[in-house]
Amino acid sequence: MTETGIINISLAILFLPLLGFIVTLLLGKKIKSIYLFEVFILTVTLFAAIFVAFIKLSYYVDDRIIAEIQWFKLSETISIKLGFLIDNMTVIMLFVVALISALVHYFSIAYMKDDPRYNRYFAYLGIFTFSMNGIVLTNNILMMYIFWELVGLSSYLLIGFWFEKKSASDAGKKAFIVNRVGDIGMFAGILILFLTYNTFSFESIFHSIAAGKLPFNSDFWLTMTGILLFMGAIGKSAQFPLHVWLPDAMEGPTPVSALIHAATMVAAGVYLTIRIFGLLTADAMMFIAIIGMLSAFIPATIALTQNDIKKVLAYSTVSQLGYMVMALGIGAYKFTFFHLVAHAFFKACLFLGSGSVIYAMHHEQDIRNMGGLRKKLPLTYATFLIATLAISGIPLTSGFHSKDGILASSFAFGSLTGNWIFAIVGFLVALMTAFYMFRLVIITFHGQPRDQHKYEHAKESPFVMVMPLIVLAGLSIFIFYTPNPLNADEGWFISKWLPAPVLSAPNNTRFDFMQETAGAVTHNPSHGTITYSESYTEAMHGAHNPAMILALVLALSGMLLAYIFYQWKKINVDKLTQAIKPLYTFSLNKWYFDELYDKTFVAGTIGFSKLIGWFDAKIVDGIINGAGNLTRLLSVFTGAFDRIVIDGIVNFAAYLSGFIGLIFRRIQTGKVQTYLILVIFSIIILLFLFND
Amino acid sequence: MYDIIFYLFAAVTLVSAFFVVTNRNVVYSAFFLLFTFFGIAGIYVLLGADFVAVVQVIVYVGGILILLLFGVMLTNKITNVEIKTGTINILPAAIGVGIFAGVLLAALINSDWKTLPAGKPLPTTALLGSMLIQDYLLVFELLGIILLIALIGAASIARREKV
Amino acid sequence: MNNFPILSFLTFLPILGMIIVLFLPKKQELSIKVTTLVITGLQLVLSIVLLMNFNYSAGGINDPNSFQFIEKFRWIDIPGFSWIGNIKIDYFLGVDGLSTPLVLLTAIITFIATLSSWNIDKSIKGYFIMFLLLDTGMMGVFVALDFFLFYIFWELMLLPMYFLIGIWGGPRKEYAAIKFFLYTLFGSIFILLVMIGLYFSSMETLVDGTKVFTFNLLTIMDPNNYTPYGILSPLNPNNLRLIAYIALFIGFAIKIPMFPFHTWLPDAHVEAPTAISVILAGVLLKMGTYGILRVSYPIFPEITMSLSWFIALFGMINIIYGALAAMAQKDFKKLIAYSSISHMGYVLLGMSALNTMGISGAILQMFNHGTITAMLFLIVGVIYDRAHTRDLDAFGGLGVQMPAYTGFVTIAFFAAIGLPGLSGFISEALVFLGAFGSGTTRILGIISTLGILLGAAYMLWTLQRVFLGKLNEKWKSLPDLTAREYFMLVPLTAIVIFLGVYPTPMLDLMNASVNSMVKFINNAQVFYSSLNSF
Amino acid sequence: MITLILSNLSVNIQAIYPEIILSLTLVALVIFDLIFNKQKKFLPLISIIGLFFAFIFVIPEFGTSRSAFPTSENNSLLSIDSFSAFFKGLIIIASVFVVLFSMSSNEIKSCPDRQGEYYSLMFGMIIGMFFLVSANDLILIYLSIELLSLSSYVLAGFVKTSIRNSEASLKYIIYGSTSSGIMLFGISILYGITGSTNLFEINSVLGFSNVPQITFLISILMIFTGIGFKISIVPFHFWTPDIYEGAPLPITAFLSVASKAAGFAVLIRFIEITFAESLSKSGFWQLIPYVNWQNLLVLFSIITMTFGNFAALWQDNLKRLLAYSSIAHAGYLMLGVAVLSDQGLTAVLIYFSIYLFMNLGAFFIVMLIANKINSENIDDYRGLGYSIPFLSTSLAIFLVSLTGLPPTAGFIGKLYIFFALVDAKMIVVAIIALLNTVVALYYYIRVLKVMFLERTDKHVEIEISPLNFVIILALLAPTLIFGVYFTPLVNIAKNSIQLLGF
Amino acid sequence: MIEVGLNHFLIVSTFLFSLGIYGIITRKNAIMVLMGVELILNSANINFIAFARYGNFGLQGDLIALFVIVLAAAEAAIALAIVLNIYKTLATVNIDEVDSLKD
Repeated sequence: MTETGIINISLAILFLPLLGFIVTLLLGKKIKSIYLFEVFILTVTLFAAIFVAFIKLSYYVDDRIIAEIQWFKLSETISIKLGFLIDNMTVIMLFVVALISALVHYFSIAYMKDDPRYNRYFAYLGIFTFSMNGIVLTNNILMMYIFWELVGLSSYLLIGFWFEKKSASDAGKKAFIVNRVGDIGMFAGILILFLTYNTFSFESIFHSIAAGKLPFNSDFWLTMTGILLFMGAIGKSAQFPLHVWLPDAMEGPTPVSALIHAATMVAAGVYLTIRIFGLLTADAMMFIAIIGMLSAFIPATIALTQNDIKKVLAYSTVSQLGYMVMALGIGAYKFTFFHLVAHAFFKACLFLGSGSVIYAMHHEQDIRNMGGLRKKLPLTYATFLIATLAISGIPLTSGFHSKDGILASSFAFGSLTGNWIFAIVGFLVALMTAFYMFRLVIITFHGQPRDQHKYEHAKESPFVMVMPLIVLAGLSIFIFYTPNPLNADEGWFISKWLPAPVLSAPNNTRFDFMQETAGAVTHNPSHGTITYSESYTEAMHGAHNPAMILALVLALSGMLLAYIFYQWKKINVDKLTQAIKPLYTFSLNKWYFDELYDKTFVAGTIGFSKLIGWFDAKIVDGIINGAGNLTRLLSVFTGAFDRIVIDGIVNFAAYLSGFIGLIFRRIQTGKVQTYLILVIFSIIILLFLFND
Repeated sequence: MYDIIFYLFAAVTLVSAFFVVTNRNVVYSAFFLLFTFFGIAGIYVLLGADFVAVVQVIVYVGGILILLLFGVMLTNKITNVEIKTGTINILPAAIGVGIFAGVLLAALINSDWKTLPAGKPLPTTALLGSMLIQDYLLVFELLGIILLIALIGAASIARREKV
Repeated sequence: MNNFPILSFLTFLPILGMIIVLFLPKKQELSIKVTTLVITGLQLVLSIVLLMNFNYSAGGINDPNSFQFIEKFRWIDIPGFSWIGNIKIDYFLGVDGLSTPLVLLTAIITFIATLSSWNIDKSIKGYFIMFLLLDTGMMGVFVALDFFLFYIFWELMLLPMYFLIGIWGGPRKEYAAIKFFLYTLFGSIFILLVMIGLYFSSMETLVDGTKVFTFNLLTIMDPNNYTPYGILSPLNPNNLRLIAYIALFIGFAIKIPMFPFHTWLPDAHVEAPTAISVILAGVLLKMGTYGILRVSYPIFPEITMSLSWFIALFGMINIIYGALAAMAQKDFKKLIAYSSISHMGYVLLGMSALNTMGISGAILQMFNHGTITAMLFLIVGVIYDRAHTRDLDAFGGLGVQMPAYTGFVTIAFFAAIGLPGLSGFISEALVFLGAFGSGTTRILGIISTLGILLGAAYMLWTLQRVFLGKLNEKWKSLPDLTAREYFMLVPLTAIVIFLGVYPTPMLDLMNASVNSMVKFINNAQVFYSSLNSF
Repeated sequence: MITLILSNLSVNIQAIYPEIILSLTLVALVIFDLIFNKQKKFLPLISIIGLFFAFIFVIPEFGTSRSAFPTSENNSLLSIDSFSAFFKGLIIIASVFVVLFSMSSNEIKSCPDRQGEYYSLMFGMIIGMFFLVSANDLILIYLSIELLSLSSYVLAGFVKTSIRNSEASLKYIIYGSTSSGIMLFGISILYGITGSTNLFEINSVLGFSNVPQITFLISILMIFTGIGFKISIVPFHFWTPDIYEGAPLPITAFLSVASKAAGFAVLIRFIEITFAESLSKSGFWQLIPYVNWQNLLVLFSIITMTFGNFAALWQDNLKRLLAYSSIAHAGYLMLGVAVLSDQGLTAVLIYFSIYLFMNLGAFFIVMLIANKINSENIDDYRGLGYSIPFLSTSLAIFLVSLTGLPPTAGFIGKLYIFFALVDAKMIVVAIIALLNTVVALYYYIRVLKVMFLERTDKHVEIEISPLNFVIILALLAPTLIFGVYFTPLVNIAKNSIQLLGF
Repeated sequence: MIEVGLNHFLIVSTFLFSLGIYGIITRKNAIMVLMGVELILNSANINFIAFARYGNFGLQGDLIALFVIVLAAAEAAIALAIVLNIYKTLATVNIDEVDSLKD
């Protein structure tokens, strides 16, 4: 298998879902079972992805395979290229995307069975997979942006899939527009990059930066560029303050939530940040870390009180993504990616599990109406539980490893820079995560059924739905990543597959511990835990065990608290909520973000647009048009604006010229002698005018 | 003597002209116009334009004035002695004409005319006659056409329309 | 092929058609329509032939030798003693990379507009006569290289447009028509004035060595041809070039239409019949920006450079103002009209950057907007034909009732908001690249990115209001697209997608010209600043 | 002595063959009318034949430059030059059309037994104009104006039974005779100042001796009043709308074109010959600076066009609207004069030639429609575009041309005016003039709007006789052709600006 | 008293002219308006002859005066015809009642 072969297969992986999309969409009306074609395509894609991953990780593990073609050119010097960059992260992500996508396809076969637009749904899944693969495969930021937007489009289509529901179409619109806010920043960043480096390619950009070429020749603009690009991630990964769209996105079909809003699309932001990691300066990273921290914390507090099964998971997703972003901000490059992958599997599992529950409960999503489902849905319960353990960071799960790495990094970061806030929030969120996840599990699956009727009718989902759960739950076990259940550092995932990040931001702009010093192995592509400087390595070593223990303790206490509250009911939850009512309401209402945005940005824009519309119809159409300011001004003062306002040039000109004409016609009296008087006076006036 | 005669004629001319334009009775106006024309004829004589003076009397007094009187008679009932008509626009007309006359007068009087002492009046008729058929033959002919047109036009308007 | 006067054919074919239609009996409605369709179809074929024979490496802009398909002969040639005699006007047609895309666009849009005119039901003969006359005017503007000829074509469109809106338009058609007419005439008097001024400022050297005043755009562009005392000659220390530039710009800006000269557009669009809206938005608006690029830029390069910030400013205002105004609309068609204002702002912004990316983006955006907005107006037309209302709030849930239609709508809308993969994205991206690339316009470019967001907001909101949500029972019986409508929408969709994925053909077409324009403006700057140093 | 006079006479008579032919035609008409009282339909034919022969004798006058009827060694009454020949040509063309119009006019046909007078009087006008355009002497100018006016006074009131006609006639004669009286008084003052009524002689007097400023100005303004009355310049225009509306349509058309042309010709000749100092190489005239002609004319033209356009906005009567529009056009033409250069003059000639066709065309169609619907009210034109498409479309083309939009000839006319203005660096004036075009569009387009954009159930049928069809085509063709190919027109105009003495 | 010279004649003619204008403007009766016109023409004639005499311009002035007199006759004839026609159609010669043609 040559590198060209890998490229070709990657091409196939990219375009097969597109083919599926086109065929399914166009023939959807004619052929009822065309969705099977899409499912088949995705299966093929999955195998191709596995194959590529296998080849790459086995034979080309140290290589970065790059292929470029020219897309279009504007002049001899300006040409825009498209291309692939296939490194280990790429193939792993490809695998993740293909796998989850395929599983979601299978799951949907049953879940979406009764939908009138069944085929279209699969078509949309196809284009999503295509777009996501594009993001993963690209070697340049422009193509990233292109697929980025396409992902946004697929997300829009899928969230609003049940567009007859106003809430669904609202949510789709909201998702798209909120994402666009971030995208504008990213777009601006891309423009700056291209203008500086005349290329979109990551590789070339990093080279140029390393060679000392900076945007507008200033560190500040490098930082800004990083932040601007990261704004894309803020939008797509639903980071604070643009996180508001993700919970609403749960209006889409649940498998979609699993695919897009848990595992893949929202991970794209993190993936983007990983890709541009090399150009981030310390300031930019700090910014990222703070955003990540806020995004980890705020949704976690919201998730504590939500009652919609999908909403809890959605906020947990935001929180976990915040975790990853924060981790990147503090330099935990490898663990971020690890957590990304791990999270993709267990969160997909959780969502699909919730889908299974919802399916069984006939589209009931409120957990207060559930309970005791453990017996009715044993397989769902088991897989859900495994995933919950993983997300809570209980040992033997993938989550334990990834989370532990991140927490250790935050610990190390604290010790190196004296900035402990990230560590504190990290642990706090770990606690909260364990708590709300187990709250969810307990209320849903344990205890007594609350809605007896629905409970009676609930039964375990069919095989196509359960099978994906099992696969995903399986992938949440540590063994796929590392042989050591307690330390992942030596495992193949961390040490073999993931190379150290290549830093190209100028030395003086980095964190101290990331600076190139003598003896540090910065650019060493060899594997291992050493990523930055000696001091960092030491700090990591030192942080590892305390962090692990503390994390474990917190996770377990979170679990314990959940059991106390909900399983054993030792503490009356209602009383407690009454006691901290303001806080509870605040959390229940999601910190009032939606209301705030509605009142400010949305209302502001719409109000402003109305103003402009009015302004345009009345004022511009008047003033420009020569509608005399004076009349207008006077009419404003007299408060009779609307009546007096004349719409437009024509009316006004007619009015004005009519007025002039009126004066003129006054003198055309029809009496010839009057005319003659005027003539005499005219001659007199002329005489005085021209007598000099 | 010359001066006195001038003033006499000037006074006749202007006073009767004033009555022409102010008198309310059309017939009176017409008769005042007669005096005006005579006065002007006198002035012509004073200026040594004998032939013109004669033509003035013949054409104006003999022709135009009679024509106007006919007009007056035809447009009023003969029995109505009080053939009065009103006036309009007096104030603006007075102001306008007043200013105009003032300016004109001031300008004319203050102008530096290249005057020569008036020569001894000579008979003009023969010379006028030869000018008329030599230098100004074209104008003369043109006047012929004008008169023809006037004839046709007046006849055209005045004649009874066959219905 | 070399001697075939293809441009004349392109331009005057509709006149031929007009004559044929003139002699067809009034009752033969079908044959009138078919004649028009055949004529516009032939035009389309000719324009494709043109494209196939196009030399991609020839730059054009200011170099007479690299224009293509040139047709040039003396049209008015009056010998004489002073200038009064020496009027020389050329019949001078030619295309370069700047005009060819627009020629193509005109051919496509006209053809589709003909199809869309199929359901015109009153005074069909008159309609198609006017339609064909308009066609000639539009085509002529894009191929004329002589200012006089350009102006004639420019004005030629006014009257047919007036009638097309005024007779076949909506309820307030008369108001809209007269508004359109007065506005554009107001603009064109400035163009006329500058045209005359330029005529007296530049001299062409004839073969025999004598020098004559000229309307030849290419001659006027050459700084060496300026006369010492022409009022618009840079050699004249008291020249009025700045004022002339602004006047000319206003003349063109009204057509674009640029804020604050845009208010004719919503009215004209709303009242015009669908086909005419399509032409109006698809082709006519491009004339403004084309005029600026073809006339203002190369003739006044130094002023262009010094005023580029203002052009960008107006571009920005157009983008944001148009978008916000669109958001406030309740009438579907008016919303699209305002979106046109917003999108033409990108063209202005791109042009103002004065670099390869910006100008390429601007021209590409002209083409793309032409196709996209044509789609949008067709879409409005389709729904209006069926529902007889355009009130956005009256609809809802049409996505269920008319899925195919909704599919096209979605594509058009997403193309309009610059979704990658569709043509709008590339041009907008290039525009922004250009705007960022020039120090003068950078800040304005940054602010303009807000337009991307606002664009998405109002378009998606519209999509939601009309197509998503619960189906309004009133529209239970609306049929989906007919074959004719498919025939109109599919080619446009194909273009939109094709150029979104593979813009190379269009960009290659214009690259040489764009680069020579950028080079020309920058070089000219040197020349003009050397004049100032005197 | 007598033989000398005769030989001189024969030379001079050769110079006025066209005028003589016209006079003979006039006589022929009168005699024919007297003898063959019943053969009225031959009268137009005779007129046209006369005009045709006059035209044939006008043609050789192009390119010549000589004087006729000398009053002293250097001065003469008449100038036979290209300039006058051009205007004579225009007048003949307009006359032919008006004769043709008259044949179809219901108003004229309503007086069957006065046809002879009608055509005779028309010839009176034509002869007056002919002398006007070539007159060198103020007295001849005055008398020609009177000849022209006297004939037109009668013609304006030709249909005696029509109140409208009679009123127009009365107003016209009062206004006209007063104006010409004022002019005569002005001439008398000018005569006092310079001792002559001959333009060349006045010119030479002005050239070497001082004249009393104010008095001179007064005299010039008074003379200008008389000419201004003929070409309806604001504020001497007041008669125009009333008389245009009141008079029979062919006469209105004739007044708006031919009589105005003659007026402009005499204005130009008066200004250029009386005040000429020298001619600069670039074609600009150097005038003796007693009167600031440029400012005066620019002021007049701006006031005139603005007034004409704005007043036209309000008109509901199409004839009256055209009257105001013709005032506005006089303003544009005046701009051409105001440039005081050969360029401007050429522009005026071009404009006039085009104006002739488009204005006559508009009046003709208004007449044809009025013949049928007995109304010139714009509201009665509603929907005519659908019932009489050919006439409506033709009217539309004429109106568009009057607006000055390409590709009609009206645009070329305006274009040349603006050429001249820009060349003279009178940019602001040009802008005002152009803005006026926009205003003009508004009322012209209103007619189009009513005809095409509004509909009515009333169906009007108008049969167009072959003759009328040909007439319309004959007027349409130049209106359209000169719009895209104006070389011949410009060539003629350019060759015709040579005045005697230049 | 000053010796009578050109100015005296000019004063007479100016007053005559002004009175003529005044008459034209103020009289209602059309015929009286015509009388005003005659006054104007006469005033001009006085000017012509006076200038000719005092400026030694020859007989041209006289000649012009003759022309004007003839013209005045022609004009008067036509004017009266028109006035009579108005009287026939409108039964009035009051000019200010003849104002149906107006804006």
